Amino acid sequence: MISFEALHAAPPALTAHAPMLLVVGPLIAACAAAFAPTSRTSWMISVTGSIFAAWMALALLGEVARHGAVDYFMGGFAPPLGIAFHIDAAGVLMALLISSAGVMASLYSGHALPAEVRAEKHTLTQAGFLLCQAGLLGMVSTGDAFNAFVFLEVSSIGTYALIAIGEKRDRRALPAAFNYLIMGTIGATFYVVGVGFLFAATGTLNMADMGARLATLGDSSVVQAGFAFIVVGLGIKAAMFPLHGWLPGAYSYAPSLIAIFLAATATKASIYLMARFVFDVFPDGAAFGQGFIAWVLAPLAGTAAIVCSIQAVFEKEIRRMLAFSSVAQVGFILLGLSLATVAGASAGLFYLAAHALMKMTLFMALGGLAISIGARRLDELAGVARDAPWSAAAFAIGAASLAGVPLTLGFLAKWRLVAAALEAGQIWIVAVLAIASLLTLLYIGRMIEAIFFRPAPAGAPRAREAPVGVLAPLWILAGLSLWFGIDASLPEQLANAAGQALIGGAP
Amino acid sequence: MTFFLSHFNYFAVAVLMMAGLFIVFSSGNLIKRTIGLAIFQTATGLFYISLGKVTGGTAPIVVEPGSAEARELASRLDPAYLAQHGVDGVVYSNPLPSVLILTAIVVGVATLAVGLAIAVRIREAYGSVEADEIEVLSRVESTQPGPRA
Amino acid sequence: MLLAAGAAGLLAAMAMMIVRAIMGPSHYDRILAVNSFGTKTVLLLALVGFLFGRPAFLDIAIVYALINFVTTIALMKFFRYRSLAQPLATRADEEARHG
Amino acid sequence: MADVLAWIGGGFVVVGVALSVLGAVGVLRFPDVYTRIHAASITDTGGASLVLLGLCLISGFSLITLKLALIWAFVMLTAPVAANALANAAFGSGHKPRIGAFQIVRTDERRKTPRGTDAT
Amino acid sequence: MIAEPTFFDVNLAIDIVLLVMLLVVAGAIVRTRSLLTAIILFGIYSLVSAVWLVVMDAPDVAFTEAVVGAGISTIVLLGAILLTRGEAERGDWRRLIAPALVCVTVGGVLIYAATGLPALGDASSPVNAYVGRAYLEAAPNDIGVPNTVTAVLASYRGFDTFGEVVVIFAAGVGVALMLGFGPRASLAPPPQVMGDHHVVLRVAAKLLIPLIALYALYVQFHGDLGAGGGFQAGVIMAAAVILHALVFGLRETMAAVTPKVARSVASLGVLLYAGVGVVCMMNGGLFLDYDYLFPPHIEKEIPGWLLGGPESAHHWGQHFGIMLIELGVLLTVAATMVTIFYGFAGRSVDDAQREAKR
Repeated sequence: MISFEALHAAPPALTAHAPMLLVVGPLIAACAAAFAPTSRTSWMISVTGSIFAAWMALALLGEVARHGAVDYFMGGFAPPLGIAFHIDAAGVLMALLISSAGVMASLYSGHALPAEVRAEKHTLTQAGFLLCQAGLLGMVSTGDAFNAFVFLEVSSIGTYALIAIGEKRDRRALPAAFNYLIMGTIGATFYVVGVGFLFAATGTLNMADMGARLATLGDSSVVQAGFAFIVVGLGIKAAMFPLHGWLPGAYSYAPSLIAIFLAATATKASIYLMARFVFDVFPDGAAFGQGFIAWVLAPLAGTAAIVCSIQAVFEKEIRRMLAFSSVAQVGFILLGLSLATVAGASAGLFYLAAHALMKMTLFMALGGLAISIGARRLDELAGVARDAPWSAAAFAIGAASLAGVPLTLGFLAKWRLVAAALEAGQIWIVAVLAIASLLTLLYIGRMIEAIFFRPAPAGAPRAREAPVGVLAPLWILAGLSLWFGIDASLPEQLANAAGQALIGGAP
Repeated sequence: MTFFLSHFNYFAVAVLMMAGLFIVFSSGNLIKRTIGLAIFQTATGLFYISLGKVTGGTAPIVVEPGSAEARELASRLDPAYLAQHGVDGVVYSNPLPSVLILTAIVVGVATLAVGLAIAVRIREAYGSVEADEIEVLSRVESTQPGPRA
Repeated sequence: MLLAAGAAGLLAAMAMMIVRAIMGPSHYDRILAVNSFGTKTVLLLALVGFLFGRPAFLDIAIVYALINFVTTIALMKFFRYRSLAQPLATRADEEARHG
Repeated sequence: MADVLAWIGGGFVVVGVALSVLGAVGVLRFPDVYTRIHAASITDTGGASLVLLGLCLISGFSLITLKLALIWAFVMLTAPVAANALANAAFGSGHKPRIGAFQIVRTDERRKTPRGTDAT
Repeated sequence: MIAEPTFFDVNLAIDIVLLVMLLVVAGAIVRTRSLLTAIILFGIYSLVSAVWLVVMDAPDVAFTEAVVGAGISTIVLLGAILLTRGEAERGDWRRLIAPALVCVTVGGVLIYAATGLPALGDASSPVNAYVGRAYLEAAPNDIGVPNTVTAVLASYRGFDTFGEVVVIFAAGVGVALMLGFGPRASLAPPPQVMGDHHVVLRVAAKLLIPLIALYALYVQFHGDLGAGGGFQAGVIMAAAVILHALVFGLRETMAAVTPKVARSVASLGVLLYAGVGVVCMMNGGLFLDYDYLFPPHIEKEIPGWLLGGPESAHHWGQHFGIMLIELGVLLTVAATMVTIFYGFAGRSVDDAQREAKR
């Protein structure tokens, strides 16, 4: 056991304001990055801002371990009048995840950005990246339903343009970004409409207050509609199965910096927000909520896990493969959450963190390979392991983890899901997991076969090994995958506490 | 009929949202889609503001209590109603929806601007802003070999 | 009472403008309609302020009058210049072109 | 006294609105864009002047009067300018008037440009 | 007027007539294929909804809708169709079935929910009886500005507004990333324009531009007392710049306010807003708690005549805080709107080809 109670990562003066600094820090850095005279300076600002956010998240971890949950009243006004940040164990897990993903991605961007984005756009790209990061951090830490919308939009509006600048490599980034903008905006607006209905029913916007008042109100058409709009709206942002149409394009054609960061965090923040609504805000006993989880959410998640894995198997472009795989893995996470038990929620959140780690590894390794060769399709990557062994090896570790090979983090994550499903007596979930894992093995196998065992086509340009600036964060990630696969006490402890906090047991 | 009149706002909002969504989903033209999106978002604003209206209320800009304006506003209302719902002798509508929708309008115009900017770039890259034509061009591209094949 | 009648009349006039804006037939008709609609909106806003006992909202009417002007210029430039960036021609420009 | 002024003001408002409505009918019924511009711009400025004058009378003299005067100034500045710009743009782009001195086009030519021609 | 809603209640009658107008205009936008018509109708839609907002006692929102919907949105849309194409293609009716089904489903859920909502204007509905009323009761004492909307916007929910400023800033970053670089459109007057010399417009614009800027400042500083505030003022300020560009040409405007300056001012605004929050934090309060804007020993030194006498002493922090953050909003919004306008107006259709050749 690691004792987080003893963790005092920051001086008390900063720790007291950590929930706010977590979000405001990257925002200030974003403005500074937009000012920056050179691309190099803006990169340094970006790394600093991300590290600052991660530092604050660590400081929060200690606070949450000591006090259970941290509340921070913006402007000194207590809810329901003011906006409060509310961070519990689950929130701190998400904040740590997003901010450390931000650190890795920003470290990586130092070498990757010049290869992918025109030089005069670097400062603004870093600014947009930091805005996106701050928005996601705000989304997971705010305790106010409308404030969550504002941060959802902060992150989204930054993201749209960042995806679109992938046009330099592939013009399909533009329609992909536009499509995401349309779907994302509809999702966000649905969320606002849903919040409006809950606001109409309760008269408050604070999520805890809303939950308390809803519990006494009981069922009504207004609450049901609010629930439906919130779940569909956040479902679009989270790429929940039938609403995932925007994701493959957005992940495939974005610059790799953005793809890495989005794949690790963007859908996760929306899933977490949705989980908070489902478990914390909506009354536990409401029949429509239970029925929804059992008859809509879980089956759709299962379908996603299988159908999108099949799509990934038949896909030719490697980043699209990984994107479809992401939708399938969102299904895994939602399956865990849909058990609505502490074990299920902590397994789901554990999987969420594990998936973030392995998808980051995979996208970063691909990005590293793509710096030297502009490969898109699987067959163009044939035999690159010979030219770029380090990147390829890291890719293999990430892939093994995704496939659930024992001694990797992915294996543990799947194992926990299975255990939670068995405990809840949901045998069909185990079956779905088994089938989907087999399919995952298939497409992972195709990738590994192409990269390691197929000879490079004659006359093809030789790939070059990625620079150290890329390899360092990449191998940190791959190393974490391995280490946690052997000794998972750190993520397990975090996920257990998070599951407790989410389902509403003792914090 | 009373019910219809007193809920007309919400029904109108529902229809406006449907109109906006319909434009987004049915139109192939990217610019028109963003217009549809804007209508959809505006309708959300109308919904919130309808929630915050108070019968006999005035805008939530506080009138000096006891001033001529306050007396004039109070004289229009039933004293019992005023006593129950008034603040310092005047009934105000709810300020909170206004605040929220101010934010939402800003978000709307931000989305509109970014969406149109991307649409313009699409026109420059593909020579078209029709979703169908772009899709055809994209499909051709995904079958073409990349630089290494 | 008179003010309410005035508001009703303005609403009727606005409705007619909407009909013209929808029917067209040319875009100039539509611009004319939207421009005149704007003026009527300004008047209605002023009237409504008095009708509801809060004439302080005249500020909004003023802003409308201003924005209406900017938008009309933008529309005109759209037709005549096909660009928002060029300066409006001056007499000197024109003489240079003809001479 | 104030009451009488308010009634007179109300009268001005109603007359102004009536003018606006007449203009709107004109915009709806007149045959081409130039005549419609006439109908709209003249009644807009006239109607607005009357309505704003009426409101001035109702409000009595205060900051509100100043604001009303400002609105009046803006309307008087922008409406004619806009009408001028619009007519200019329409004429410059080859939109032919249907009635008046410019109708020196042969009937067969006129038939070639049917109602609803879009000059853009 | 209070008990039973009837159509003869002036308020309700205007409300319903305006909503019907909105429905008609929205229907026309659905039907039209000409994008220009759609944009003009969208302008009307904004005008109508702004009047409606005044009728529904939301003058601040009406203000914003007026300057944004009828002003900035229309101009940006015009800029966009200049760079694309004016007509949408006619779709096959069979392809309308699926969208129609989606919309009917959504509309069905909305109407189902609407039947459970409290009647329009219900003063004892949860929305109006709980937090909304609490603001009205608490704001005069906590904040001390007459406009409760400003009090809530800038102080109680000041963090939302901070997020809003960041969203606008993000939009500026996004548009600049998309359109702000690469070769500029040719800015010389086109040769084909005949027969117009716009003396009238130039003189009118010269008169109006300073007036508009002045008015923006009035809206800015009047936001505590009446409708208005930083956002509205920012858009009006941007409208002055845009009017200058429209009449005197983008080149002249860009020489005065360069794109780089505009972008810097935009981030300055956000930094100012965040800075106020951080100063409050450093003086011992929470983020954006303006009561801590001045350390106590400085607050004692402020002369009483500065802000309306000693009785409002405990509101000084709030007053100054709101003033400063509204200034931040003004800077960011005005600069971003100008950036967006530059992005769209400063491009031409040929850019794509030239840029592709680079």
